[in-house]
Amino acid sequence: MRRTGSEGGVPRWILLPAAAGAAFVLLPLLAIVLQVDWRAFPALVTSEASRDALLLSLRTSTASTLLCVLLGVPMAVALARTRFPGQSLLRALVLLPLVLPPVVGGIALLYTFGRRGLLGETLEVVGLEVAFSTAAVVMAQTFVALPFLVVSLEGALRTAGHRYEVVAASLGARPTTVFRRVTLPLVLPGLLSGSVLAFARALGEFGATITFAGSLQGTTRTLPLEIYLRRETDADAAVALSLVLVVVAVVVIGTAGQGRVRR
Amino acid sequence: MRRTGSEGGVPRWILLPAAAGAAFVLLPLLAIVLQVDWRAFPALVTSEASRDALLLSLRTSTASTLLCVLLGVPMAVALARTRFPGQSLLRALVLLPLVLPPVVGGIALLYTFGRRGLLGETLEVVGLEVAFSTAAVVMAQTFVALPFLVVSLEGALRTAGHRYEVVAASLGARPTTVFRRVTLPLVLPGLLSGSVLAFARALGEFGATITFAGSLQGTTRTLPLEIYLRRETDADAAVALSLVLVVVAVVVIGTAGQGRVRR
Amino acid sequence: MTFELEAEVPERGVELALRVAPGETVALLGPNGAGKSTALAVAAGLLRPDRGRVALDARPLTVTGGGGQRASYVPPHARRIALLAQDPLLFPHLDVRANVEFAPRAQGAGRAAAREAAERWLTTVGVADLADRRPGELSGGQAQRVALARALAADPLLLLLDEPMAALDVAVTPAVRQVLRTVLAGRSALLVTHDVLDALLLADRVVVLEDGRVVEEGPTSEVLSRPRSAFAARIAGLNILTGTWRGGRVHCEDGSVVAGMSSDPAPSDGARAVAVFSPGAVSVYRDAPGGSPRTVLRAQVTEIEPHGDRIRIRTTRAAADVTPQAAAELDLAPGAEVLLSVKATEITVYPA
Amino acid sequence: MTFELEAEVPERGVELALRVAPGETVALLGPNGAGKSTALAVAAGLLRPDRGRVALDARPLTVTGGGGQRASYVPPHARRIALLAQDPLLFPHLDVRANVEFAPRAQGAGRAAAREAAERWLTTVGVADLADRRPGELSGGQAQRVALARALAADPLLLLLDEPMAALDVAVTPAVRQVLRTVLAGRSALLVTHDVLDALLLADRVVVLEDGRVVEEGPTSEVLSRPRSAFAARIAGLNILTGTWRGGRVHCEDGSVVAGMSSDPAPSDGARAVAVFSPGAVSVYRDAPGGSPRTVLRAQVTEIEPHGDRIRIRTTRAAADVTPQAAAELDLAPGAEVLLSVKATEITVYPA
Amino acid sequence: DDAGDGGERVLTVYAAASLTASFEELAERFEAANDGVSVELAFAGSSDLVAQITSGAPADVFASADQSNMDKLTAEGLEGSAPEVFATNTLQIAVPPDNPGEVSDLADLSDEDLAVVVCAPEVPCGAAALALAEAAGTTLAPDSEEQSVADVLGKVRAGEADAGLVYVTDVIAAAGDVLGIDVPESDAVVNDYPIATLADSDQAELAQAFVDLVLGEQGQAVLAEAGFGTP
Ligand SMILES: Nc1ncnc2c1ncn2[C@@H]1O[C@H](COP(=O)(O)OP(=O)(O)OP(=O)(O)O)[C@@H](O)[C@H]1O
Ligand SMILES: Nc1ncnc2c1ncn2[C@@H]1O[C@H](COP(=O)(O)OP(=O)(O)OP(=O)(O)O)[C@@H](O)[C@H]1O
Ligand SMILES: [Mg+2]
Ligand SMILES: [Mg+2]
Repeated sequence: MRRTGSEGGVPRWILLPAAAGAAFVLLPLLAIVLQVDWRAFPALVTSEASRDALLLSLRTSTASTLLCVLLGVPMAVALARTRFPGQSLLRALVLLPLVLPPVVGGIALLYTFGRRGLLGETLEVVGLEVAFSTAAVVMAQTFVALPFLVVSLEGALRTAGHRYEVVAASLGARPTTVFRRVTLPLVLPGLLSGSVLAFARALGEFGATITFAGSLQGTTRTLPLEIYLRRETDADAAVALSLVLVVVAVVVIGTAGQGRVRR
Repeated sequence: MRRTGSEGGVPRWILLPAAAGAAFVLLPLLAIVLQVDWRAFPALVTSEASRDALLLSLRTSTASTLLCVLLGVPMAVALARTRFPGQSLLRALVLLPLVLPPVVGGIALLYTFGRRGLLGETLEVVGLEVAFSTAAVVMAQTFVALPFLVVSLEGALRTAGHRYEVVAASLGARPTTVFRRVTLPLVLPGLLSGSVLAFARALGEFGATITFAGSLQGTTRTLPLEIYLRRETDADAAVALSLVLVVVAVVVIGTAGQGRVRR
Repeated sequence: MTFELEAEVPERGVELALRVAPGETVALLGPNGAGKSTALAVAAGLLRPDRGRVALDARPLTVTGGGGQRASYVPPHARRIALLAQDPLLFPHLDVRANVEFAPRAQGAGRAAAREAAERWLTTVGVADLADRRPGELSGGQAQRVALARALAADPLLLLLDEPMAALDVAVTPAVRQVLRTVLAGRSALLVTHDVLDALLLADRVVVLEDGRVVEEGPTSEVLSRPRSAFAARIAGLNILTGTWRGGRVHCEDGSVVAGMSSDPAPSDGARAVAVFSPGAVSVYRDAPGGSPRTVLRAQVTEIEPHGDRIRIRTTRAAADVTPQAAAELDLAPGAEVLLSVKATEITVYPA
Repeated sequence: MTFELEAEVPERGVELALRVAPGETVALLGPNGAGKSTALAVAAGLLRPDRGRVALDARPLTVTGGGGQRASYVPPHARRIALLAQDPLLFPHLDVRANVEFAPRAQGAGRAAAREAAERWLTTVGVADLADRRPGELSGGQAQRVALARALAADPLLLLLDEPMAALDVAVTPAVRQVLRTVLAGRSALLVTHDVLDALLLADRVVVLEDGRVVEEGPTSEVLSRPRSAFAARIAGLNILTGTWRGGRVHCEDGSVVAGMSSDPAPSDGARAVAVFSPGAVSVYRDAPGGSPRTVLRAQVTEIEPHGDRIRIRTTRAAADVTPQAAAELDLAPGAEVLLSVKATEITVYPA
Repeated sequence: DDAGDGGERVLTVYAAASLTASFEELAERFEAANDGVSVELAFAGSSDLVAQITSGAPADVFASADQSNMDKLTAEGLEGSAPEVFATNTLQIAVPPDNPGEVSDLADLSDEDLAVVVCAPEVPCGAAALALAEAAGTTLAPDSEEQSVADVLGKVRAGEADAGLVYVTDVIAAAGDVLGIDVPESDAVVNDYPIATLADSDQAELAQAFVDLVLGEQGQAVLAEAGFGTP
């Protein structure tokens, strides 16, 4: 038994611009793949620097995605489900890292968490020094990726509405229970795609990282930094490394997509 | 008369991480504002180069957001509302520009639409030379921003479900009518936030632009490129210009937010 | 456990006061849009009235400020009031069993206890075999039954039921009604229904709403046998005419005069009075009847429908039950002009 | 315009065939989950059966392949079949008027014509004053009326109505039923309902579904006066006992023997037969009655409810209508053991 | 090239980002001297510029910040005139104005406890830093190997780093935000800036005129003011 609303529901002509859009994205990817020097590829990709960079990227992106979820979910819920004066200004401000050129974001982070930044001394007293550490990479990635999660989750929360939350409350569930058992499961697709966006953004992050965290192999030099550096001497190597990033991304997005379809 | 589900519905403790997240984003912004040399600010911001860059940025970002909507809405609909073999692979591929370091994206675009690229000769025959023109800026921005629109819109489409579309079809509405009168209005919040994301991403785009379009004042040097350039010589100027970008962004996001709330 | 509610929601044209005594079941009757669901929403704390007060025993639940009162508001989950809304709204991400387990679990019951409660309530409403389904895979009636089980499993102090049986089939309705009777017996409840049988069987008292106002309330049997409002008469299947009591008769607005047996106490002269009579007491004529003086009303037929072994003729003034033969002889069709006559002995008149 | 439907949807346990003659209204009756909404969804093209065929006149709408047939599928919008589903699903972003205008506009009507049609249908269902509201601001019954108006405005060849009056109040139900009678008169329609009155007043023929299968069909009055299925008997308010016809009596599974007047043609010996009798013909005793030989059934009281001026006693075997006095004397309560006796002359027996 | 309207001739100059200030001034002078000519300047990292020119970017002149990127261009045969070195640059230690690390010479940069940043060996300034350390007989202990000089300078300016190795011109451009400490061995590691016209230019004469301006007296004066050495 199949429902329709699949083929039946979509106007045919829509497939034309959809295909054009897909081609616009896919052709450059194809062009890159065609450009890769496959003989040199294995050596390039398995070099120590590349492996360090890839592992660091995966570790930091995962950490910052987690941080994004921990901070971003509450932010999205607060934005979508409460009302307070100045809310739309706050929303706009919170989304700012979206537009801030990443390098400027890095400068801002330096001014804030750097040794001489707003909080630098406070942090130093506590014994925390983030400068040139992996923690700084995670912070930079979180800073740029957080708004992605917040925006997509807030949209999902608004689309889902809060009728089910109301029902749950009337059944005696405390707000925390409602949040855990109703709100979160209901917006799971939105949370998933938001997390994918955040992970992707963190994985590709360059400007804020180099500005705030620096670039030292194994500590702060993530894959994008490695790619940029390689590019100075060997554009083909950079392209080959990019391909690695692409494959990682396809795996991540594909997995998340699976999860979404299963629901 | 007020509904609850506003204050009533959200667990109190959630405001704590939400505030922490907001602080994490807002403090660096504050740090930047504190850093701006307000005396030099007017001169900096109104210089010809700055104005050119700002105008170019606004023009190209608007154009590429439009392109994203034209291509991305059909793509999101096709991904969310049809089923075909290889769909999740296609989704993952289409979302790739999300993770591709922008410079690599720019290289890919050069490999495709550049003079020596895949389509370069074809385009040249038609008399089109896109690389290093304003059109190239728009293409670079569209390439990186498109997935943002697609992801958030697809999420919204899935969350909204297609029950209303089914009803509309059973009332005799052709797919195109359903699309225009039901699907689009229903996911308007998702489309709006997707467009904001796309616009923001286009506005902040740097790497792909400098690689594929170059950096020529008035033609291809957008505000982020201008900021980057200024940073080489005068970091304060870069920060001041960033502030302009931030203000533009606040206005755009704020306006879109208004539109969403009104609904 | 006395429940009291006073609420003004001008946006919806609602302004009413209700009271549910300990252990009492009150039926809320009224036309579509009368404000029944609104009243339940205010009771459950899902809607804050502009002005009003909701209290369970001495415990204030919703108090809008003003008039010397301190404003206060107990959130829905802390009220121990469960609402079965008009729309089942089963949680789409949970299966049927988990939906019913939700309330016990939320209230701190253990896994086993919650499962046991779910099993029991699902069996009670007759859908135990659907426990593993997702809500999206249920029929309309099945979903409503699950929603009912879910609300019952919440074991509240006050139960609010909004048309709990609207989508149930005739085969299961009596059984579910029986279940509700047991469940509601020891419990305070507010029940919205469009079915007179629900009111009769389940409610101790009925409150009739019209246009957001309480137009009538009282013990079920009394309201349904001696309705004062048009809607109560309609739901009780009785005819009602309102007018002024003058010279031992009811003078209606349209000039017709109704003679009837006045109740004890009789209405005072010049006061508003209602005349109530059953459709079975009405005779229908095409031409003016002779004989003993009766109340005669001029009316137009609006609907004709079977009613048990008789035919119910609805007209612009009153309904009449006639035999199929009579209906055939009179050759009645919607739009036909008829005269309705009722013997004075069949009409009860009492103060409005 | 003959409508034919044959469908197997194993996932929902549905396998049925239906036919609607030109201009005919067919009522689909059956318990919750019987497959009524599923049948409508297949007809509207919202659900593709695993195997089946849907056709309007000679025009195939859904044909699953196999058996020499070419698979084909006409999308919902091109079928000229309108569906009023069980859930109103008004477009939340359009106001009430725009919701009703939707179908005319989608079918190419001009702005003015669509508005005129919307005005007309909204007036017909009695919610013209709500035209400017958003669906979120309607009560349950109001939303259902708007959904009805929206479906009617689609002016289809075949109209599918899924419980169109479930949430309506008693004051408006007769009027809406009247409207439907007019609307359905010249049109083919499939009507799902749980109300026997709808079937009686609106349908030419009824089809009874149980567990996804057609268990009975025929002209309305025939099915409701001589039901062969338990559900049809239940909805008609009649008692039904099934068994084997042997020696001029019906032998039920539980050993009881029912004597009755056999219909013409009588069932053949050894064949399945049904005995049908009205609750009014049943007498209730606590101890075995003496007197002329009668059918006596041993049963347990399950529910007691008022029924007009009598009391309906539902038992495990059959329902009985007794006077309030008799009920009081018998001191009946759910769970009580009783004996039911029915005079043979009151029982009609016919082949199952 | 059609970037200019109204019959104006447009000369497009691709120059390394570190030349921004100097070339903006030279462009103005060139426009003043040549009626009806406007100079479009495109600044970016030298390698970016080479990649663009290779991909068909419409440039007339290319000024690189190092020899190797110019070599990439000549390898493709895209140069119009033979590249000529027009400026040199040497390294300096940059420290925050209050010099918190009390850095005085190159040897201090091998102190593990100091936050030291240099360019990565892959980029020209990093290669130069490496060579400088070798010449001075020390090993640097960097906390970060940055992508570009601007990144190094940014960290020092923000006080995040105690010291960094940058070009003299960068310290001058930072105008007091950082303090420059001369390294005696720096003369051993001189970075050359070559310039050339491009083969694809359709106004070779004008391009050559600009190159001549840069190589000439005026050009050298402007460059010297920015801290560049003369070849
Ligand atoms: N969210 C809302 N906003 C504004 N008005 C509303 C809203 N919901 C309902 N109304 C209006 O308030 C009035 C009372 O609605 P309510 O839902 O309480 O009626 P009801 O008695 O439950 O009717 P029904 O029998 O149809 O369910 C109606 O006129 C309705 O149109
Ligand atoms: N989406 C679905 N997926 C799987 N099974 C379903 C789905 N929808 C309904 N069913 C099942 O199919 C059967 C028929 O359902 P259907 O909705 O047709 O019943 P119905 O006769 O309309 O009942 P009701 O009177 O309760 O509306 C039921 O057993 C139901 O649980
Ligand atoms: Mg209601
Ligand atoms: Mg159904």
